[in-house]
Order: sequence, then C-alpha cells, then structure tokens
Amino acid sequence: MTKSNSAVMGWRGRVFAAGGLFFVAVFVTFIVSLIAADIFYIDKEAVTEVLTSPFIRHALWMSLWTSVLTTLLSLLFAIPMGYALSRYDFPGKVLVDAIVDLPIVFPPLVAGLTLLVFFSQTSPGRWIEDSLGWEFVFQPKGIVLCQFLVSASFAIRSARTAFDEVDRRYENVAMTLGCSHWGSFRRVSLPLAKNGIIAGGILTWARALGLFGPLLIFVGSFRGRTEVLSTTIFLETSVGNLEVALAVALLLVFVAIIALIMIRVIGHGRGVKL
Amino acid sequence: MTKSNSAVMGWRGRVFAAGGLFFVAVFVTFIVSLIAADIFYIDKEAVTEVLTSPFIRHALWMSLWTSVLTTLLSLLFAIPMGYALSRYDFPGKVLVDAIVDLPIVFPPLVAGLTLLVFFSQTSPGRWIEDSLGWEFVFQPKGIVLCQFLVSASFAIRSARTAFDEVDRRYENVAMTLGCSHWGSFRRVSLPLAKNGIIAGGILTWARALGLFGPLLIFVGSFRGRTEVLSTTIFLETSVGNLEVALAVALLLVFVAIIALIMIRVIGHGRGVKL
Amino acid sequence: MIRAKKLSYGVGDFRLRQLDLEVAAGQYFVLLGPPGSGKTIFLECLCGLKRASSGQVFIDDRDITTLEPRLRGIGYVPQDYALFGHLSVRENIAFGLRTRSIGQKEVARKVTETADMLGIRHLLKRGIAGLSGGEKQRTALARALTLEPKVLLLDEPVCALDECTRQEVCALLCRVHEQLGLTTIHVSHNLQEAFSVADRAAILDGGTLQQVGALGELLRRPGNEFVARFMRCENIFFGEIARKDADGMPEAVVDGISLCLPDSSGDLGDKVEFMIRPEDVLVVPLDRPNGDQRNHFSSRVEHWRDCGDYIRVELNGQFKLVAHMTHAAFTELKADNSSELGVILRPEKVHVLGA
Amino acid sequence: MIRAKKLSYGVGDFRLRQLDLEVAAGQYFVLLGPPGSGKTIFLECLCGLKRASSGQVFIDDRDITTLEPRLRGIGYVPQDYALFGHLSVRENIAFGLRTRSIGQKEVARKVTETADMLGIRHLLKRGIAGLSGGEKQRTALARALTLEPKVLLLDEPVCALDECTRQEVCALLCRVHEQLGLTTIHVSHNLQEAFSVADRAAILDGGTLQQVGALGELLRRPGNEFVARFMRCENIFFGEIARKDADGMPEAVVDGISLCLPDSSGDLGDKVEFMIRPEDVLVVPLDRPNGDQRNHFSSRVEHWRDCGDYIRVELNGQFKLVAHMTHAAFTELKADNSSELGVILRPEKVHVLGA
Repeated sequence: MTKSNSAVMGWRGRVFAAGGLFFVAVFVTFIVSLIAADIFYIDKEAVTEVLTSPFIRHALWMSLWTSVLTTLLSLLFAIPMGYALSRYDFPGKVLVDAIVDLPIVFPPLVAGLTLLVFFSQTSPGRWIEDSLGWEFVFQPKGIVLCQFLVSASFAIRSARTAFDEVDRRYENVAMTLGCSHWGSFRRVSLPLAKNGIIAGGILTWARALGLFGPLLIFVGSFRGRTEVLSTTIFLETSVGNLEVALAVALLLVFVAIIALIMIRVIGHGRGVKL
Repeated sequence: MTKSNSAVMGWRGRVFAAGGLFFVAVFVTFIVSLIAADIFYIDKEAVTEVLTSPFIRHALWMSLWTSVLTTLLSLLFAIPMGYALSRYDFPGKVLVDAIVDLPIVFPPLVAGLTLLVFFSQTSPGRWIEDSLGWEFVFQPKGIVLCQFLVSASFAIRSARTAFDEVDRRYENVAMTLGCSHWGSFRRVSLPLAKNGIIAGGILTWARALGLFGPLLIFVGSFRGRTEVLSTTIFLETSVGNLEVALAVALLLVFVAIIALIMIRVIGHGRGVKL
Repeated sequence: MIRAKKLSYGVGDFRLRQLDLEVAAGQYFVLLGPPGSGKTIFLECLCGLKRASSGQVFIDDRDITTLEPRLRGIGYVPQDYALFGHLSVRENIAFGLRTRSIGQKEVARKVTETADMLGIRHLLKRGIAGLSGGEKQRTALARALTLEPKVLLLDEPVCALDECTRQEVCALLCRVHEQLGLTTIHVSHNLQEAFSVADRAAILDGGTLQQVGALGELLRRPGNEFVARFMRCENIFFGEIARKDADGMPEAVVDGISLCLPDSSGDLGDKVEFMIRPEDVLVVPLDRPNGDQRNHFSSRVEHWRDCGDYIRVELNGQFKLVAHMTHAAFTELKADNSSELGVILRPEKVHVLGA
Repeated sequence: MIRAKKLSYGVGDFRLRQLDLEVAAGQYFVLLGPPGSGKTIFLECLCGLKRASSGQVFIDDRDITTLEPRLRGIGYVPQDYALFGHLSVRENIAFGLRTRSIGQKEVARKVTETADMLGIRHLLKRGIAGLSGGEKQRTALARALTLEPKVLLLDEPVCALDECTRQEVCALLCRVHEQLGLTTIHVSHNLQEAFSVADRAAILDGGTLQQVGALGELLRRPGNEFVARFMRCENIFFGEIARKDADGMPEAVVDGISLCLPDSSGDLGDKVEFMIRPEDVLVVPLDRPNGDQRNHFSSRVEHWRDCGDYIRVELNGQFKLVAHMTHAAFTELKADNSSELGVILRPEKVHVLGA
C-alpha cells in the first residue's frame, strides 16, 4: 500500500490535508508537553533518594521479577493457545475466542476484586490457599497471578494474530517434505511467527510492569512486601512526595519507551498490534 | 485463510493438537471459574443496596457521561488523525506514530501522576487552572481528561488500521469520478472504515469506563464528587464491603461483555484489533 | 503411477464428486479447469493435506489413503511456492533432507546436484525475499525434487510469472521431466500452457471430471459443450438428425439448414450437438467449384482480425462461424469485411459431442 | 485525443522516462508491457492520481497537467475494479453522477441506460460482494461510462477473469468502443488479449516506450529484440553483413552460415540483428527442388507439438529454428521427431531489427 498521497491537488485538497495534520499536531503537542512537564519538574535530590532508598530498590526488584515471570508464563500459554486458536476448529470456538479477549476490555480493578473474592470467599479458593498452602492474597505470588490475569490476553492475541499471518500453505509444504505436525510447527510456523509473538510478549511485559489498580485490591500496598513501582508512586503521591513519585514514574516511562521501540524494531515499524 | 486443519493425521499429530487445546482449556477454565466465583458469591441484598444507594447511582451516572464524552472526544481526534497517519507522509512521522502508541504501553498510573504534576506544579498548567478557570485537578472534568489521555490512543490506532485497510485505489477512483479529496474521504473511505472506527470507539469506551489508578491520583476518590464506578469498588473494598463492591463490579463486567460482543459483531467476528 | 479412486471431498458448498483418475508412471499430466473448479483441493487430497471424505488414493498400487503427508513420497509445489522466508535458498532446498537422518555432506551434495540441474546454484546463498518469480519457482521445484519423490504435483506453477518467464519455466519443466521421468500432475487453467508441456490432460469443472484424454482428443473430440468451449471452440451447433443421404450419412437440421454429419452420429430424430474447430473451417472463393458439394455454404465476412499466428475470421451466412486461416490463405482470398465467401464444413471434420 | 509529452515520474528505484505518446480521438489503443514495466503508473499520471515530476498531459490540445483528477474528464477502471463495497451496483454506477448537480430522475435514466448497454440491468439492486468477475468488470465499466468521459483508461481489465469470461469481456469492450467511439487506452501484459481488441499498441519496458505502432507492425517489424521476444518471436539471429550477392542483396554471416537479407538492411561490415516469424518459416520436404535457392537449408525436427491452432516444430540444422505450421501442411510432410527436412527463409520475410 503506497502511503504518499501524490495526486494532483487543488487548494481545497491542501486545506483538507492540513485539517487532518492539525489534529495530529494537537494530540502530539498534548503528549509531548506532559512529558516535558515531567522532565522539567524532576529534581536531582529526588532521583538520588529513589536510587538509594532500600524500599524503592526492593520495589524495583519486585516489579522486575514479577513482570518478567508473568511475561514468561503468558508466553507459555500464548504460544500453544495462539497456535491452537489459529489452526484448529472446535465446537464453542467463538466463545473461547471471546473469553480470551475478555481481560482486554475488562476493567483491571474488577480483575483484582474477582481474584480477591475467589481466594477469600469461595471454597475452591480457600482450599488452594489453606490446604495446598499456595497463598496469593496480600502475597508477592499474588502479584504475578494478578498481572497474568490482566495481561496474558495481550500475549495470546498477538500470538494468534502472528500465527494467522503464517499461511497454512507453509505448514502444508513442510508436511509433504517429511515434517510431522510438530515438526512443521517447530521448524516453520514458530520461526515465521516469532517476531509477532515477541512483540506481544513485550506488550504484556509493559502492561504487567505498569499494573496498579488490581494489585491495590488483591495484594494491598504494604511497604517493602507487596510494593512494586506503581505502588510506590501511589504511596509517595498520597503522602505528598510528588518529586519522589515522579522520579519513580520516569523510570517506568523510560521502560515503556524502550518497550515501544523494541516492538517497532521487531515488527518492522508496524507499531503495537493485537 | 482456511482454519480447519484437515490433513491426514497420525497419533502424534493428534497428541500435538491435544497439547495446544490443553492450554486453551486451562486458560478458559481459569477465567470462567473466576467469573463463576463472582456470580456465586453475589447476594441480592448487595444488589439492592447498589441500586438504591444515591452515591452509587451518582457514580454510575458519572462513569457513563465521562466515558461517553471521552469516547466522543477520542473519535473526534481519531478520525482525522487515523486518516492523516494512514494517508500522508510527513517528516518525523515515525516519531509521531510512536508518540501515539505511547499511552498504550504507558503505565496508566503514571499518566495520572503526569497530569497532576502538569496542572499543579508547572506554570502553563497553573495558568490554565487559575487564569482560564478550567479546573481539572480533583474535578469531574479531570476524569474526562485522564480517560482521554489513557484511552484515546486505542481509538486512534483502530482508526488508522481501519483506514490502512481501505485501499487507496477506492479513493483514486472516487477522485476520477468527480470527488474532491474531502468528497472521496466522506463518501468512500469513511464509510468503508466505519466498522473499524466504531470497534475502536467501543474499546476506548470500555477502557475509559474501567479506568481507576490514574483517577485515584489525579482526581482522588471523593465520595459523591469524583466518584466513578471503579472508585466505588475501591472505596467499598477498602471498608470491607466486598459484597457491594462485587455488585458494582458485575455491572462493569456486564458492560465489558456487551462491549466485547459489539466489537465482534461489528468486526464480523474478528475480535479486538488494534 | 498415482491413482484416485472415487475420491470425494466437500468444503462449504463445494464438492469433489467421486473422481477417478489414473496417471501412468512417468507421465506428464495436466489437470485443466477454470478457477474454482476444485483443482487445488484435488491435489491436496492426493498428498494428504486434506482428508478425503470417501474414496482412495494409490501410488504404484499401494493404498496411501490413510498415510500422513510426510510418508507419501509426493513432491508438492503449491501455487505461490510457499518458500520459507526465514531460510536461505540453500536451507529451503535442504529442508526436506534435514527431516531425515542424512549426513551433512550427503545433504550438501544433493542440494548442489538439484540446484545444478535447475540452474540455480548461484542463488544458494541468497535469501528468499530478493528472488524473481522464475527463481522462486525453481527454488520451490528444487525443494520438492531433493527428496526424490515418486510423484510430483505442481499447482499452477507458472501462473504468477510473466509471459516470457512462463515459457522458460515450461521448457524447464519439460526438460526436468525428460531427465527424471517423474510421474507429474501439473494443474493449470491456461490452455496454451497445457499445450506447451503435456500430452495427456483432464478437464475438471464444478468438482467433476469432464473428460480425460490426449490433448489432441480434448481439442478435436470434446465430450461435451463445456470441454469444447474450454478448448476455445466457438462453432457449436444444436440440431436434430432429420434424414440420411444417399450414402447413409446422417444429416442434421440447424435453423432450417441441412448439415452432413460424420457416420454413426446417431439415428433419425436424435437431438445432436456438434462442433467444428475454427482451423478446420475451409474458406474458399465464392465461385470456386467443389467436387464434393456437401456442407458447402455461402457466407459473408463480418469481421477479421490478425492474431499473429493466424487470421481470425468471423463469418455470417446461414449461421455464424469462426474460421482461423493462415496469412497466406487469407491473402489469397483477397477478402475484407463484408466480402462474400464460400465455406465448406467437411463432414469428417465435424464432431458430434458425446458421440 | 490524449497526449503525453515527455512525461516523467519516479518512485523508489523506478522511473518513467520522458514518455511521448499520442492516442488519436476515437482510437482503441493497447499499452503492452511485462509486469513492473510502469504501465499502471503511467495511467495514474495520465488521470492525475500521480503528479508527474516533469512533462505534460493534453486532452484535445488542452493542457491538463495541473488539473485535479476530478476535473479531467477521464474515465478510469483500475486493475481490481475497486468497486465500492458499501454501495449497491446501482449506487456504484450512479456514484459519479451524484457528485454533479444532476436531478434524481436524470441520474436514474443515465444509470439504466448505461446498465442496459452493458447488459447488467438485472444486477442493479444487488450488492458488490456476490458478483462474479465479469459482472464486477461490467459494473466498474458502467461506473466510469455514466460520466461520459472524453478518454477511457482500462488497467488490465480482464486480467483477473478466467479465459472464457475474458473473451466475453474483450468482445464487450470492442462493442462498447464501436458504439461510443471513446478514445481508449487498455493496459495489458497479454498479447492474445491485445490482438482481440486493438489495432494500435505501444510496448513499455523499464519505464521506457520500446515501440509504438500497429499490432501487425510490432509483430512483423519489431524495433528491437525486447519487442520481438515480447511478440513471441524465437527466431532471432545476430550476424554481420559480409557481402552483397549478384543482385546487390546483402548477405549476413551467422555462425559461419550465409543468410540473404532483404534490401537496405545495412552496409558491408554492419553488425545486424534479424528475425523471422515462426509462421513465415517455410518447411519443405528435403528433396523438394526450389526455383529460388536463397536461404534454403536442410534441417532436422528436434521436437514437435500440437498447439491446437498450429503445429510448433523445433528444427535444428545449421542453426536452431522454430516454425509454426498448419495441421494440413504438417501432415503432408509426414514428418516426425528426427525427420530431415528442408527450410526456406524467404529474404523478404526476414526483418532486420531496428532497420
């Protein structure tokens, strides 16, 4: 698809094009000025405080390992699920498809509440917590569960789209060339879908890292225990430490921008895609 | 693209297919059991309380008008921006593209904090609040601004994808048939991209409706003033009123499911798409 | 040898209906049919990529109906080649060999050998993205051939190529076939292409085989109207056998005109449908005497057009006719639009459809 | 009349280079060229959908280079028709009329009139989705024709259709052209298609016009090797004019063999490239005496193939030749593979490229 509109244009065409670009300019100015405000407002002391505070260092560490674990777990589900949803027809598939999409449109806060209700109020949930001894509520493990529930769907949808874009013919040919189903998956479909799956993983990671609302409800905001970076921002803001909160926020923004660039590079400039 | 894998399969192929479907089953069970837990735990009294409480009725009303306003505002930006990004090349377009994507990977909480910093700590922000008299911080207006910042990108990206999928040839033909640029946009591209734009609008609406973290920071959680449904869930949970919180949450879930179904119907079963 | 026996398959509204087809060992066979006639589905059933709903597939008399595609020993080149974009040309060609336990050296030797045969040795290190259509086609062919399949299935192998490359690749396919003697089924919707590679062909339409036979037979003795039209015969007539002449030759009446038909075209009163190839229509000067006066009519040139290899003349007298003539013959006639000419349809060149 | 004057356009690596082309009023013109030769870009430049980087476009001597597409009065049918999926057939056809201030009744009248001409009146209420390829093509044509354009540009109008529909649509295009007398440019990469609709044509390759002229001229008097090969001539030779014979006719030496060339082919010592059409190669029995002994060689049949309209014979004697013969002539020769035959290349049928 050619992008450059190169038709011969009268002045009315130019005005029309300018109108579209005007909105682009307004929106971009809006975003850029907000980021600029953040950057101007930040001060060195707060950054130093952030970097030296043991609580915040702990929160950073918590944020990192939970989000990475969530991403790996999501990919573990996303790859087989994406492939199965892309390739197989089974009864009730439309419903399954919708259920996979649900967490994307779901209010994240409700996801946290739902987990809380499940583990604290229902018998299977209590059985898992008490008899199996897998405690999630107000525990670091709960962070991963919460992040997984909210963000795994992004990985699954990306993987599904990536596999959809690999034409069945490739697998068919691989099969006539001596591959089993598994072989054609491993040697053809997976390598061809790889970039889309990785981009989905990065999106999942960015969401997991920035999650806040449901964590507040499901695991609480206990300093040094279930505190991740987003919790830190909330805690510092609520006691009026805007400078410190902002310093932490910029860390997250930085990570988000890195994630964005990686998605673009991997997707050959295609940007976020579900 | 054919979906049914109908090749002749040995037992190993069957095992492979079963493996993929196993993960699907686990994930679906996970989501379904959580929703089931919610449904079983809810009780009538709480629902009655929710429906009669003036605070919650007010929150519902706030949620509805803010999210609808945000959606309309987002579409106002999304249609010209999506068209401009899809059709025109201009210097720095890659950067603009990335900036539009930023709020999607951005931690929402940080968006709230950024707005707070901008309006309370920087001179242009204070000028808007004081001199222009447009108060956003801790005000209902702020809810719309916050929702717009976090969710407009979804509408913009959907619109852009929708316009990308309308081949330029349609516009070209329309122009040889006597249409100006504006005419070909209004009479051809817009109608053809309509469904994608509407699906993007619904996604934006669902996100705006479920937003919580950034609102907590930017407009606070004042009962009856800046309270939306997600704030209600937080407030009720924090005082231990799990039943009431859950009743409100189910309202949101119900809305989310409706949104999901509408996206699927409009997109001819394609599901969420950016 | 590959054989389909009462092979059926259904998807959506479309059905393959009990196809019976046998391609002898070492034969180059063309499967013709308009788009949507089920040619690709039939190939996919043969190589096991679609499970036939009933019927069987045999290779060399071995029933392979329930065998997985990877065990069938069929080389398959799909329509768009489906080259693996994440692998180089060399790795694409070696792909099949690597699924077997074959040593590195042996793999390298076989890849080079196949690449040499197809003239793509210089491409081995390249990626797929930059290849031209013809190079892609050769790579896909090499990938299928390295495994030394018993049968080769080609789905529209030259459809995506421009005319010049198309001729080149057709010639290559012929050469490879002569060299390896592989049983080959070549799917195509293009008649010219079929003539340039094969001797035997089948015509498929709406999931049903219309006719199987030598190309010349399909051309001159089509079994039904669809085949006749597919082979680009425009002179098709409907009539009824009204009488037999002195020699017992049947005569059909079409729009009130009597036409002599070849022997054994049917009995009195039979409805018949018959055709004559445009190149078999004899166009003569109006005044030319003719010893054998059967089927000699007068006619007028409605339109003529130089088609390169021949002149196409549309004639309209008692009925519409299209004739193909050589330039020499046409020049000799000194005809132009509206010229009055004689037309002779020699009975032995007339073919009754389905007879 | 539409005229391009030194029209240039560049996109990526590709360049249209100073194209000069004039299509006379009421002419049906075919623009031929392999895929990627710039045919579509040229059309888009003509109708203003691409802004030419230099050069001008005229319609009836009016310079329209800077005019917006909507004001040019050019009807354009793109390759995939680009029918508006959100509108019915009727609304598609009426689309252009609705951009003008024309009354409802007048619009309805014109739509019906155009639909009648193209035989799609029964489709007017249908949506686009269910139409067949031929119906889509007709709808797109009707949409362009309702505005009564001065020039009609058709980009590969029958490329997406199967062979039968293709013939039908070509016939329709001829009929419409006869009826309306519209100046038409028809872009195609298919020679057969060109022969079935037009008399004049141009050949484009790599953004440069190779030759413009009557189709018969392109066929028999190609200007360069590319044109000759595009017109499917395989008998192309390279040689040098070594001497002139008794009558002053030049003789070229190719691989040590002397060949008589037509008059005025060049001077002694000139390098020449020449060709003879396969249908002009005279194949005779080996022992047949020939009064005019010039360019009479002996040859052997390497391969022959029935191509329906003619027999294609590959000959190899002192040099390789391809001859096309009628069935009758071939039967008379009683030749088969490896038969020894005589070949006559009559000097007046030999064409020196670029002469």
